[in-house]
Amino acid sequence: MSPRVRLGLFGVSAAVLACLFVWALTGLPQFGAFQGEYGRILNSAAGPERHVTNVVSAVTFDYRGFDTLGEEVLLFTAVMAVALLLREARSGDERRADAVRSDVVRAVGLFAVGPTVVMGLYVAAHGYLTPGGGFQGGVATASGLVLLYAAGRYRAYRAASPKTLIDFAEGTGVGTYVVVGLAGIVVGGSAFLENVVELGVKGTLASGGTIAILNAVSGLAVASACVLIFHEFLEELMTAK
Amino acid sequence: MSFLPYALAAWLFFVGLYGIVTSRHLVHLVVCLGVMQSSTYVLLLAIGYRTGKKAPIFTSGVPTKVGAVDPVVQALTLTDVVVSVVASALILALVIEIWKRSGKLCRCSAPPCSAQPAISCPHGSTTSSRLRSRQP
Amino acid sequence: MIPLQVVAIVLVGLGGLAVVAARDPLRQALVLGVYGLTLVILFVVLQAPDVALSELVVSTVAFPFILFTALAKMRDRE
Amino acid sequence: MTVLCVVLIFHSAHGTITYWFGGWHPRNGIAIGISFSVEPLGAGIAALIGALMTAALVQSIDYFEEEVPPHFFVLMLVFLASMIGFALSSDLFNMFVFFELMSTAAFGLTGYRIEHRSVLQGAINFAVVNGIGAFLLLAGIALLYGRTGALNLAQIGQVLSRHGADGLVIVAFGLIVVGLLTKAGAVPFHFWLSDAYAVAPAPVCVLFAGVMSDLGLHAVGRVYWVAFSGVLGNGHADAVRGVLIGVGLLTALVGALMAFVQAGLKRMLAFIVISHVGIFLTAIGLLTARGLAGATVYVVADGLVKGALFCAVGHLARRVGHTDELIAHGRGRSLPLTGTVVALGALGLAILPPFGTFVAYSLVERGAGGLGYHWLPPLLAIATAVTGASVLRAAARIFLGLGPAEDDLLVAAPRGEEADEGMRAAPRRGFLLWGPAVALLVAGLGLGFAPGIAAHAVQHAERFVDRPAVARETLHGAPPAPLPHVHEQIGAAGYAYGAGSAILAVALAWIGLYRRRIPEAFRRAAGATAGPAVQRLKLLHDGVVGEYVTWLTAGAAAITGLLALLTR
Repeated sequence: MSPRVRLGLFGVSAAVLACLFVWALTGLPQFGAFQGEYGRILNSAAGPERHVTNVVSAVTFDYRGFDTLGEEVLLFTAVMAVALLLREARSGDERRADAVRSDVVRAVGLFAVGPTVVMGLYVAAHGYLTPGGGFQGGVATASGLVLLYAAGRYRAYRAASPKTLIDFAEGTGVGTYVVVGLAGIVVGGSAFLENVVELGVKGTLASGGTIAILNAVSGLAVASACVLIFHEFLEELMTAK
Repeated sequence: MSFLPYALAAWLFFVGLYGIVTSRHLVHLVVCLGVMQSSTYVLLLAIGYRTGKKAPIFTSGVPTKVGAVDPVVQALTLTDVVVSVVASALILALVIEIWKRSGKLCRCSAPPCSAQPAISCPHGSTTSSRLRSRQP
Repeated sequence: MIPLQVVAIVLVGLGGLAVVAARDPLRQALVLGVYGLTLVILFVVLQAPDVALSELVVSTVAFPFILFTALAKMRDRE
Repeated sequence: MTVLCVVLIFHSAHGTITYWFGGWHPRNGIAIGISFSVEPLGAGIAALIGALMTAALVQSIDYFEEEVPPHFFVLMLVFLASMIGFALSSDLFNMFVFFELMSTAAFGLTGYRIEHRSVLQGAINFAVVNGIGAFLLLAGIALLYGRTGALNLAQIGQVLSRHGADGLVIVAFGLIVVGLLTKAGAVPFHFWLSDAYAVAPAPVCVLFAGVMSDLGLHAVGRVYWVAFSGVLGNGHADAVRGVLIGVGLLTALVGALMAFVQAGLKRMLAFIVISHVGIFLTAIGLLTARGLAGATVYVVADGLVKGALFCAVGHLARRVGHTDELIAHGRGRSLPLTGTVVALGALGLAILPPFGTFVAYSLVERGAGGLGYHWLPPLLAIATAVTGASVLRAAARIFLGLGPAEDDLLVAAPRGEEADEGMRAAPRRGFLLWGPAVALLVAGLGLGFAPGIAAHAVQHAERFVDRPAVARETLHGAPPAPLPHVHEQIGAAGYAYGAGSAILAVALAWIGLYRRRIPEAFRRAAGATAGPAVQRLKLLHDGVVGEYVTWLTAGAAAITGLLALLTR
C-alpha cells in the first residue's frame, strides 16, 4: 500500500470514526452534571466505613482493591518482561561511569536526592489522608535514585540499588498484597481483600485498616519496580557493545 | 462550551492516532501512543467532574455536605496511568533491541538497511517468489 | 465551567498537537514533558489531585527518564 | 489449576457463583466492589486455559536449548492468572486491567527469541495494535460509565435497558467490540496476530493459539448478553447479528485462504487461528443460546486441537530444525507419532465426525438453521475444510515426503521466524516434547464422546442469555433460574457437512500437493480468477505498523458505522 493510499484510507476512516465518536459524546451528561450513583455512594460511605479521608485511596485499595492488585502485578510483569527483553549478557566494559560533567548539575542533583526520597516517602505514607499514595510516592522515591544518576554518580546509584535487594523488595511488595488479601479469607472468614485490621482514628496515620497496609506495600512494589526498570535501561545505556 | 472537555478527549485521540499512522520513527510512535492514552484520562475525568464540587478528599476542614467529584473515575485513571508507563517502557525496550539488531543486520546481510534504520521497514514476509535456492 | 478550565483544556489540546508534530525524537521528548505539565494543570482544575500527582511524577520523571535513556543509547550507536 | 477449573465447572452448574472481592456485596442492587461470576461456560474456558498451560509448561522444560531464565516461567504464570481472571471477571474495568496484564505478559513472551529482527517486529506490532485496541475498549467503558455510572456488567445492563439505543450506546458497543476483536484477531484487526504467533516460541504459541484469541470472543459474547442484550436485543438484534456474522465470515474465509498459501507451519497455524476465530465469531453472532453454546464447546475442543498442533510443531522444530514445509520436506519421516498427531489434528480442524470439533460445529449448524440461515453452515464448512487441508498438505510433505519440494504459490517464512539456527545444533528427543501434543489431541477429539455435552452446554447457555435473571442473581442474590430442558440430537445435515468438510480437506490437500497433475486449462482458469486477488491479499500482510493501525482505524469505523446505520 503506498503512503498516499494509506493516508487516504486513514483520513476517510478516521473522519467517520470521529463523527461517530462525537455522536456518542453528545449522549453523555452535560459536563459537570454527572450523577453516577457508584461514586456518590462511595463518597458518602468511605469515610464512616473505612476511616479514611481520601476516598480515592479507599477506592483503589479497598472497594476496587482487586484492580490495584492487577495493576501491581502489571508493574511486576513489566519488570520481568523488560528484564527478559534486555537480558543479553552485558559483557562490555563500562564506558563512562559519569555521564554528567557539569559540577553545578552534580551538586544540585546530589542535594536534591535526599529531599526527593523523603518527599516520596511522605507522599506514599499519607496517601489515604491527603492526595498521593503508594504509586505516586513510589515513583517519586525511585526518582530520587534517578537523581543520583543525574548527579553523575552512576556507581553511587548502583551501590544504592543492589539489584537482588530491590528484586526482593518488589516481590515482597506484590506478595504482601496477596497475603493481606488472603488474610481476609483466613482471619475475616469471608472474602479476598476484606479488611481485617483495626480501622483506627480517621485523619491520623494509623487509620484505614488494610488500606494503610496495602498502600505501604504497593508503594514498596512501585518504587522497586521503577528502580528495576530504570536500572535495566541504565545498564543498557552504560554497556557499550 | 460545556462540550469542550469531551471534544478535547476526541481531539487527543485522533491527533495521537494520526501521529502513529504517519510515524517514521518508533520512539515517536511510542510517544504518540502516550498522547492517545492521555485522551482516555481526559475523557474519564471529564465524565466524573461535577460542577462546584471538590476533590473527594475530606480532610477535617472540608464539610462532607458539599459533596465531591466522582472518586471512581479517578481511581480508574490512576490505573490507566500505570498501564501507560508500563506499555511505553516495554515498547521502548523492544525498540532498543531492534536498534541493536539492525546494526548487526547491516553488517551481515546483503540488502543493507538504510542509514536511518527504518524501524518500520517491511521484513519481507511477502516475497511471493521463493528466493531461497539452497536445498537442505 | 470556569475560565481556568477552558484555558487548561486549550493548552492541553495545543500541547498534544505539538507533541505529535515534533518529528525529531529528542525535541519531542522535551515537548512531551511540557505537555505532561499541562495535563497536570488540567487534572488539578478537574479536582483530581491524586491523578495530577501521579501524572506529575510520571511525566516529569519516569517517562522522560526511559525515553532519554533509550534515545541516548541509540545516539551512541550512530 | 486445571483440576480446580474443572471442579468449578461442576460447582457452577447449579447456579452462577458470584464472588465479591473485599466482601463488598451490592447495596440495594448497586455493585460497589468487583466481582467474579463463575458459570459453566466461563469455567469451561478457564479449564481449557489451565490444560493448555500445563501442556505448554511441560513442553517448555525440554523445548529450549539454553537455560531458560526464571523470568520466562514467571511471565507464563502471570499470563495464566490474567487469562483466567479475564475469563471470569464480571466487572468491565477489571476486564480491562486483565486485558492489559495479559497483553503485557504476552509481549514479553513473544519477544523471547530476541535474536531475530522479525521477532522484534512481531512483538512491536503486537504491542502497538493491542495497545490501541485497549484504548478503544477503555473509551467504550468510559462512555458507558458516563451513561450508567456503573462498571459491573450486570448493572450496566440493568441501567441501559431502561433507555433506548442512542448514539452513545451503539458507539460504546462498537468500540468495546472492536477492542475485543483486536485481541481476538478478527479481520481487519488480524495483522498483528500472524506476525506475533509466527515468532513466539512454540510452547507460548500453544497458549496464544489455543485460547488467548478466543478469550476476546468469549468476552464479546459476555458483554453483549449481560450488558447490551437488554437495550440492543429488542429491535436491533438483526443489526448486531448482521455485523458480527459479516465480520466473522470474512475472517473465516480470509484466514483460511491465507493459511492455505503459507509454507511456514507456524504462520499457517496463525492464519488458521484467525480463520477459526471467524467461525466462533459467526457462532456467537447468531445471538442465540445454541450459537453461544456451540461457540463455547468449539473454542474448547478446537483450542485443545490447535494446542496439540502447536506442541507437535514444537517437537518438529526441535528435531528437524525447520517447520517450513518445503525445507523440511520429507525430513519428518522419522517422527511417525508426531505426524499422526498433526494429521489427526488436521482432520479435527476439518470437523471430522464424531470428534469434539464436529459436535460443536453441529450445534452451530443447528443454531444457524434455527434462524433460517441455511447458507451459513456450508460456508463455515468450507473454511474448516481449507484450514484442515493446509495442515494435511504440510503434514504429507513433511512427514511422508509427498509432492514436490518446490511450490511458487506458497509464501516462504522469513528467516529466523520458524526455528532459528541454534535449534538445529542439538536435536532433542524426549517424551516431554511429544507427550503434551498427544494428551491435548486425545482430550480435544475425545470431547465429542463426553455424554450429553451439547445438551448441557445449550442448557447453561440458555440460562446465560436470560439477562434479567442473571442481573437479579448477581445484584440481588436471587436464586438462579431453573435449567431448561433441552434435547440435542445431531441431524443428518450436520453429519453431511462434517463428512463433506473432511473429504474436501483431503481433496484440497491433494490438489495442493499435486497441482501440476491437474489439466493445464483448469489451472490457468483458476489462476486467472484467483491469482491477482490472492496476490493482493498477500501483499497486505507486510509487517508495517502504520499500515496495521490504518486498517484498525478503518475496521473500527466500518464496524461502528455499520452498527449505527443498521440500528437507525
